[in-house]
Amino acid sequence: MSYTFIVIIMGIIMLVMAFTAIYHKNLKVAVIASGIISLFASVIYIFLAAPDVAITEAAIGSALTVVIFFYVLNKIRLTDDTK
Amino acid sequence: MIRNSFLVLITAGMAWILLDAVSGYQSREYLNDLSGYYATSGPEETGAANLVTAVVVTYRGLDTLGEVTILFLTATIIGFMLRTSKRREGSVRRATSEVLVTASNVLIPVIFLIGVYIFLNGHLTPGGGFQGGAVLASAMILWIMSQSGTKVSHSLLEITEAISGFGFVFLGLLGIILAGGFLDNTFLSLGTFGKLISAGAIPVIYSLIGLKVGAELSNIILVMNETQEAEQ
Amino acid sequence: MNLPGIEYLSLGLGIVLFLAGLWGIIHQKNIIKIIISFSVLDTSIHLILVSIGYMRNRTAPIIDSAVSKTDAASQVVDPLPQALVLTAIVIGVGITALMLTYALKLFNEKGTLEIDKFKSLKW
Amino acid sequence: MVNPVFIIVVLLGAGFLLGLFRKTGISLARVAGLLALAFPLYVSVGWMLHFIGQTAQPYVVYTAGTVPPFSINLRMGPDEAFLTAAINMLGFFGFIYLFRLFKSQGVSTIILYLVLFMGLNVIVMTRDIFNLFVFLEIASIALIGLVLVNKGIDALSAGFKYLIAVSVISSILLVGIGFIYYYSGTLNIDGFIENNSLVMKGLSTAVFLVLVAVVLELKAFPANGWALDVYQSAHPGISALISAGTATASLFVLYKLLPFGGHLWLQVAAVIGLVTFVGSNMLGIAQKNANRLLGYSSVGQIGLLVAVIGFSDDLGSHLRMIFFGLFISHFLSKAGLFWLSGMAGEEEISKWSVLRKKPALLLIFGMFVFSLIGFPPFPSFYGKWQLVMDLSGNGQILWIALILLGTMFEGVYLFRWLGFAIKHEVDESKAPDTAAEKMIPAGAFALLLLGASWVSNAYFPGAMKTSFLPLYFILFLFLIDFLPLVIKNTLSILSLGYYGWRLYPSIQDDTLRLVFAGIFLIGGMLTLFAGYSEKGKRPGFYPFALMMYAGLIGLVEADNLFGFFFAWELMTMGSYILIIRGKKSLVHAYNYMLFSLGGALLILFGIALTVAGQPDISLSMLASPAYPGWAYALLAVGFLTKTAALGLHIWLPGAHAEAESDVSPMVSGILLKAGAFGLVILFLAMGGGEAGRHPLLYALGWLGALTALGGNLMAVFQEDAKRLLAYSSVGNLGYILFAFSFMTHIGWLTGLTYSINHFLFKTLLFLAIGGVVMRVKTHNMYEMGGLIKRMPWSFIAVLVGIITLAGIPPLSGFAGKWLFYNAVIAKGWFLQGALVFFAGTIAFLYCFKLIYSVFLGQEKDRFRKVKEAPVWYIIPQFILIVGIMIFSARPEIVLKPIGALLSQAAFFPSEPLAWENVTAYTNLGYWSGFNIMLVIGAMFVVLLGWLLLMSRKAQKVKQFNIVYAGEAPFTPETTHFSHNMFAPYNKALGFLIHPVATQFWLGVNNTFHALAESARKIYSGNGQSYIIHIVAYIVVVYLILS
Amino acid sequence: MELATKTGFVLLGLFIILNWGLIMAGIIRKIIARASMRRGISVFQPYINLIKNYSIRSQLTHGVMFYLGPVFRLSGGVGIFLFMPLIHDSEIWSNFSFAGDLILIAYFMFFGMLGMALGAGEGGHPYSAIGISRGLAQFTAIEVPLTLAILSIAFQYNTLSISEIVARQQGGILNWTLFTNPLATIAAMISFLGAMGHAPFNVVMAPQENPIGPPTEYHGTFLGVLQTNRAILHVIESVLFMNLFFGGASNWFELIVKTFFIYFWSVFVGMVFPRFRVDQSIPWLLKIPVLIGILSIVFILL
Repeated sequence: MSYTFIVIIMGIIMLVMAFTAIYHKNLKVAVIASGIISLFASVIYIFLAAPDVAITEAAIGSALTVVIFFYVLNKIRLTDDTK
Repeated sequence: MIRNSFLVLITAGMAWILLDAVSGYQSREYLNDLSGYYATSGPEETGAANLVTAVVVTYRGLDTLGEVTILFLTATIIGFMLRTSKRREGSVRRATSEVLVTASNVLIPVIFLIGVYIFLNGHLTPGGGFQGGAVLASAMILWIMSQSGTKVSHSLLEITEAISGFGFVFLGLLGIILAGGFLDNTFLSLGTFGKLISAGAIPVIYSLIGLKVGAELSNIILVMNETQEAEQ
Repeated sequence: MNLPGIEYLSLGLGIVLFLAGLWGIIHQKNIIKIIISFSVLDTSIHLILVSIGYMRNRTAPIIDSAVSKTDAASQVVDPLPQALVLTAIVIGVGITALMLTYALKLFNEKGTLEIDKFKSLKW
Repeated sequence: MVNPVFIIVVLLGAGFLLGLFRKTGISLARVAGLLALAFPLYVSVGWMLHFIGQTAQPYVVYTAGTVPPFSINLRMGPDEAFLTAAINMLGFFGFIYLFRLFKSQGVSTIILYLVLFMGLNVIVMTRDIFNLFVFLEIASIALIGLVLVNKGIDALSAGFKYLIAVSVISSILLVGIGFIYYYSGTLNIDGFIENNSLVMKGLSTAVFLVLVAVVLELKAFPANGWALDVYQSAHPGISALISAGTATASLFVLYKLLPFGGHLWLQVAAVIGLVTFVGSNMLGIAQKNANRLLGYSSVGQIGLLVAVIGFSDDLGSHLRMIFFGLFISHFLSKAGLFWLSGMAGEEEISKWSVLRKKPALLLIFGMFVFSLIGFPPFPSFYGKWQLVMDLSGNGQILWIALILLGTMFEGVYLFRWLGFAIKHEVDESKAPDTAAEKMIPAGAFALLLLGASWVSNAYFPGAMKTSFLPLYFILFLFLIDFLPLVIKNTLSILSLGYYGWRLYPSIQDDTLRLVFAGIFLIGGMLTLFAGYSEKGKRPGFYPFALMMYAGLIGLVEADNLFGFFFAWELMTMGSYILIIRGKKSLVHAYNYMLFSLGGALLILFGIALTVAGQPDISLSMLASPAYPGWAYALLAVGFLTKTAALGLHIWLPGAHAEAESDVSPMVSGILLKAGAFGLVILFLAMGGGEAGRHPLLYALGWLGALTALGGNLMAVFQEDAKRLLAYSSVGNLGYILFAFSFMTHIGWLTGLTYSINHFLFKTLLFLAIGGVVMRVKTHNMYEMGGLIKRMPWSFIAVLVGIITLAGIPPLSGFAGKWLFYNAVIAKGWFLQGALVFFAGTIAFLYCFKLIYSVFLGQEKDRFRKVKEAPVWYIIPQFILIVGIMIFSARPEIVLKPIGALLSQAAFFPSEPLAWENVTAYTNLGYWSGFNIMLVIGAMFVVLLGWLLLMSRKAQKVKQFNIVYAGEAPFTPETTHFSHNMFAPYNKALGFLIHPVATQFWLGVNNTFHALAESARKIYSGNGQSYIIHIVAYIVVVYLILS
Repeated sequence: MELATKTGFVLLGLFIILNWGLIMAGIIRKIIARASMRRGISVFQPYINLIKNYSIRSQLTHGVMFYLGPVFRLSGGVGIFLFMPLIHDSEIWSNFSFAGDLILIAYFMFFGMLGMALGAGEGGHPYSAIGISRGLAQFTAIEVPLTLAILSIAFQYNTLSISEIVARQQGGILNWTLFTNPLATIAAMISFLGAMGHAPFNVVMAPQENPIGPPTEYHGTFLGVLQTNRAILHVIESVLFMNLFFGGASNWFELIVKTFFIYFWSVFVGMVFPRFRVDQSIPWLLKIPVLIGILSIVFILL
């Protein structure tokens, strides 16, 4: 299966992103990492024959959530607590 | 240290539970009775080509109603939490760039139309109310970004929210009165399979869902944008 | 090399992400981090659900030119988990937004996002 | 019958439409909201009534025009109708409660409220697990929103903790649902239960995830810190919704889903539920914050209900009945208590005394508390009874023990709280909030509670019925509480008389019962007589006095164990309130209640071990219990808490001494006989003389002897007159216990004679001393002295009383002593007998101290103007004196029929007491009360006459004239020798009364407090720890299961 | 028997007992005096005291109970007499013992004590109360060995009737309880010491030895009544012990001799031992005599 390699690679990236999301000290980077997980997940959904889910995950799970995170992060203009 | 090892331990425990849960997993060969029914009778019964839509809007319409309600609730609560605090008194932080304003003036109607297209075609193609609603919300984001500093009226959003939500419930009710039950889409003609105007009330309901989702998400973003919370 | 199907991979990925998200929730002290971890957890559940609805060599559950209405049952993947995930995604975003708003308010009250600082109620 | 789907339509439609009125129209929105909530109430109550009338069939709502499992379906069956009716009732009244709040909080909160109840309704009705998940989320989120109506960091952080906890739990739930779908191919609950078994590991794990998530939603201990924080910080009106509303829905979810897990999961639920019940209630002991305490209590009660569901296999057809009883009590009471919390406006439970300013609130509070713990006539009493009986029938003894333990813990904090409300000092500047919109819901739920009680009594299985007639009268007394005292008192006395007249024909052949009924009824009327001297209306006295008497008479009247226990609890409840009325009674009434509750629970346990699930619950079952040894021991100890046997006596002195003047005789002279009657019933059932060799009885005999010694010895060293009498009661009940333990004919006659005597003289003494205390306003005997001149009538009464008490011939006390000797020698219990005899001589010491310190010795200046005790106190005293005289002269009137009954009914046929005219013979000796009376009377008169003749010119002089040789100083320094009168005695024997029992119970108390105090540290307040608890809980449960 | 006849004999018996009591008191005081190398009072001094007291004209009273106290006291003494069978197998000297048995007498002793306590109590002088409290306290301990002894012999003879107990001891000195149940007798006789109020158990009287104790409060006729009672009581209590432990009496002479020795026993011990304080006497009484009493029961049970 040609998809398999892609999925493996994406999976590895997603795991790295998950690590980043959880451990990166900069909250914005962490948010973006989690957004990337969502985005890659939506790609996998397409492979899994779920276009509806893919679109939704991309639009809502990935984009919109990240936007909301950023709105909030912007309000919390804090430097020392982001450690 | 003790704490961390304990956490590792319980995470490992969860891993073990999940592995047990998937222990019987093997790649599926056949649809089960339930999904088989959706695949064979779904198009006939609902008139929707997109089976996911058929399931989401009719068979599991009550879930969708609940889901819309959750969004409505979160929007309400967020509004309730943030609006009660200080609002930004029209203070302009920085001038919005001309490019953004111009671009947004062009883009917003286009994005809006795309969103409408997505949910109107929900019964035929991938996408539908949620996706369309999200797109509508992105138009909203763009608009907010370009209109930085001006106050945005909530009334339109609120009316959209209320009317579309009530419309959803009302259509469900029509299902009881005119067809086989709550959220039955067949009280409108199923039309020709695969056409835009078909699948009974599904496009209507999905549109309402789209409007509702769009309005809720927009509302959340709007409120978040406006609040002066934590900006001392 | 006999590679496993992507459904196995995505399922395994989902489980690992689930654990990662859970680990973040119980390990990270920062509320925003907890929320991020929760959204990872959420995504992982969606991945798991979609994976268990998948069948090899089948198409998306949409009747179009490629799939005939009559033998859709042998050509499409299971639509139901997808429908469930759709619902779950929207619920997830709602909850995430709600959590973030809470985080905002909590920060406003105390000027911190460390979760151990919010212990006024106990015992 | 309206299609239940309209509940969704109306609530959700209204919720959405109200979004249009966010800025304006709050008034309109409030009315619309209330109307919208009235609709589902109407729908579900309508269904419920139809189901009750059996005019409806369970109804299934199909959505999407398709049948399940393809679409989601809702079900409206009897269970659903009842639960949604309850939920919607809460919704309606809860809305009223929050009416004012909504005005300040805006339309959004109304929307959240409506959606919350829509969600709860669907949770109950839906038959689809994913749908369940969605609506559980709706309900949780709506609640999290509502929590925010309380501003500030507390509510905010609690809401956040709740939010993340619920999110994690629902994530687990969702994963579980996903795998259930994968393995079973269905999301429909009924479909799953029909077609699936858990042989496959994956499926069983999926089911585990779902069920454990539901259990966690139900706030399983100890992974429930998140919920406690919300209970504490949310507006009480909202907490009420969580405790009564969401919990109800979640419980039903568990009920629906539990069959997924098969038999194994039933056991799991039972264990989890009971652990929660016991654990949560134990931690509640250390809690002082009212709302958080209610949270602990809620969690505990829900745990119990979870356990009940888990027991469904054992309970069989009784499941619904038991669940109804326990559930409805929790539901109504907990909601009501949270509402009251909002009205009291106090967080500290000790400040709830503010409720006293509005007696109606206090009454409602009391009702809720009693109903939570399971006192009659509230439904939980029926539920708990049946639960315990059925469990015992299935041999689940350990579970019963846990249930009772949890109930005990619950009683510990709830009664402390109730006590504070009734008795703690009150902050004058505060007043409870009695706005109509808050009174209506609380009042309505209190009324519903009464209604549910009636329903329980009317619809529960045949044997579990008791006459509600006395309860109606008590209710009537509550209603006429505003009337003057004279009317209420007269009515009460008449009612006792009437009841006696009504009861007499049914027990006239049963002399044993007749004796006790006589003590209870005649004693009741006499002691009530004293009430005429009270000033004011004495609010709240009569209903509880009559409740106590109703309970006492109920004991006599009961022909089955249920009726007996019902009456027992009723009596406990009434007497508790009577005792706590005393000025300094807070602690003492609390102790009394704890011991009574503990005793009652042991009795219940004993009954359960006796009946063990058999349908026959008549008293004769005691003769052949399912687990004889344990049943007897538990019952005996239970009754002994009431008779205050040594070790269990520490509640008595304070409770009796600090009670009001006319309450002391009620609780001491009369109430204690309830325990004695219980022992009589128990011992009789143990099988007459044959049981005399039972080791339990041997132990009880020793206990009785030690109690007699300990009680009397402690009485000697009291300075407080009423405390002295109270300790004397401990001692006397020791005699009674000792005598009954003989299990011989004469032993029983002794016991009954002691019982009658103790009733006569202790009522007399307490009335007399009560009258004195009323006048001199102190209990301390050394502050009195010389009162014989001021209160001659009281003096005579006390004199007669102590002569009877001491057993000096010719008064009836001697009858007891004589019988006692005969019994001891016949039985051969010499050592114990000598001990009891020693106790008897010790009684002289306190008798003398009592009469001397109060009435004799030097007269105090400050009491030169006191008057005789009120005539309403004197009259009953002299009636009692007449009673003593009659019983002294003609004891055979009573003893002969009792003896006949004891022989005739084959209890103790051997060694009877023979009567020859007025002389009693045993094979040891003889005694003729009448002749003794005659001889002594004649002699006394002659000697008195002689002395009168000889000293006819005696001149009356003031006391000090002799002491100071006729030159008494104008205000002499009085030297009343009374304080620490028996100091040498104390030096010699004081070591015997080292307060071991007090220290022991104090130790028990401290241990549990310390345990609770340290165990509740797990609720660190850290939201993350709560999540860790949840995850750890899941893992641990899984570990245990696999 | 006719009630009148009965009453007549009872009064006659009372008269004899009273006189014997007075004389015995005189004799014993004489013996004590001689033993301590004094000349002592006249043997008839008690008579003189009695007559003197009854003839004193000035009478003071404090109140009803003060008045009734001596009446109770005397009733107690006379009452015990009334219920006590005096002579074995003699119906006419059995008084009113048909009304009650040993237990009645054991309990009737309290009647007089109570009266005294109350009467003295009303006098208002603290010393009275101190004396009474001591007396009662000590009395509780004194009663325990006696009770054990009574239980022991009641079980031994299987009866509580005094006449019956006496009847069982007939037929030779070895049938006396003294020999059939010596432990019970020892226990009871120690109790008797206390009951008689002589040393070492006479700290009760200590307050009275001061010039303002109860004897001062009670004077004149009242004191006369009390002295009358003391005379009766000492004899009749000795009679009780005689009946229980020393084979009873089959004629008046035997009664007089036996009671004299029984009473003398108490005086004799009192002369030898010093006085106990109450807090010393109680533990003492509760140890050795109680142990003896218990042993007597064990002995009988075996």
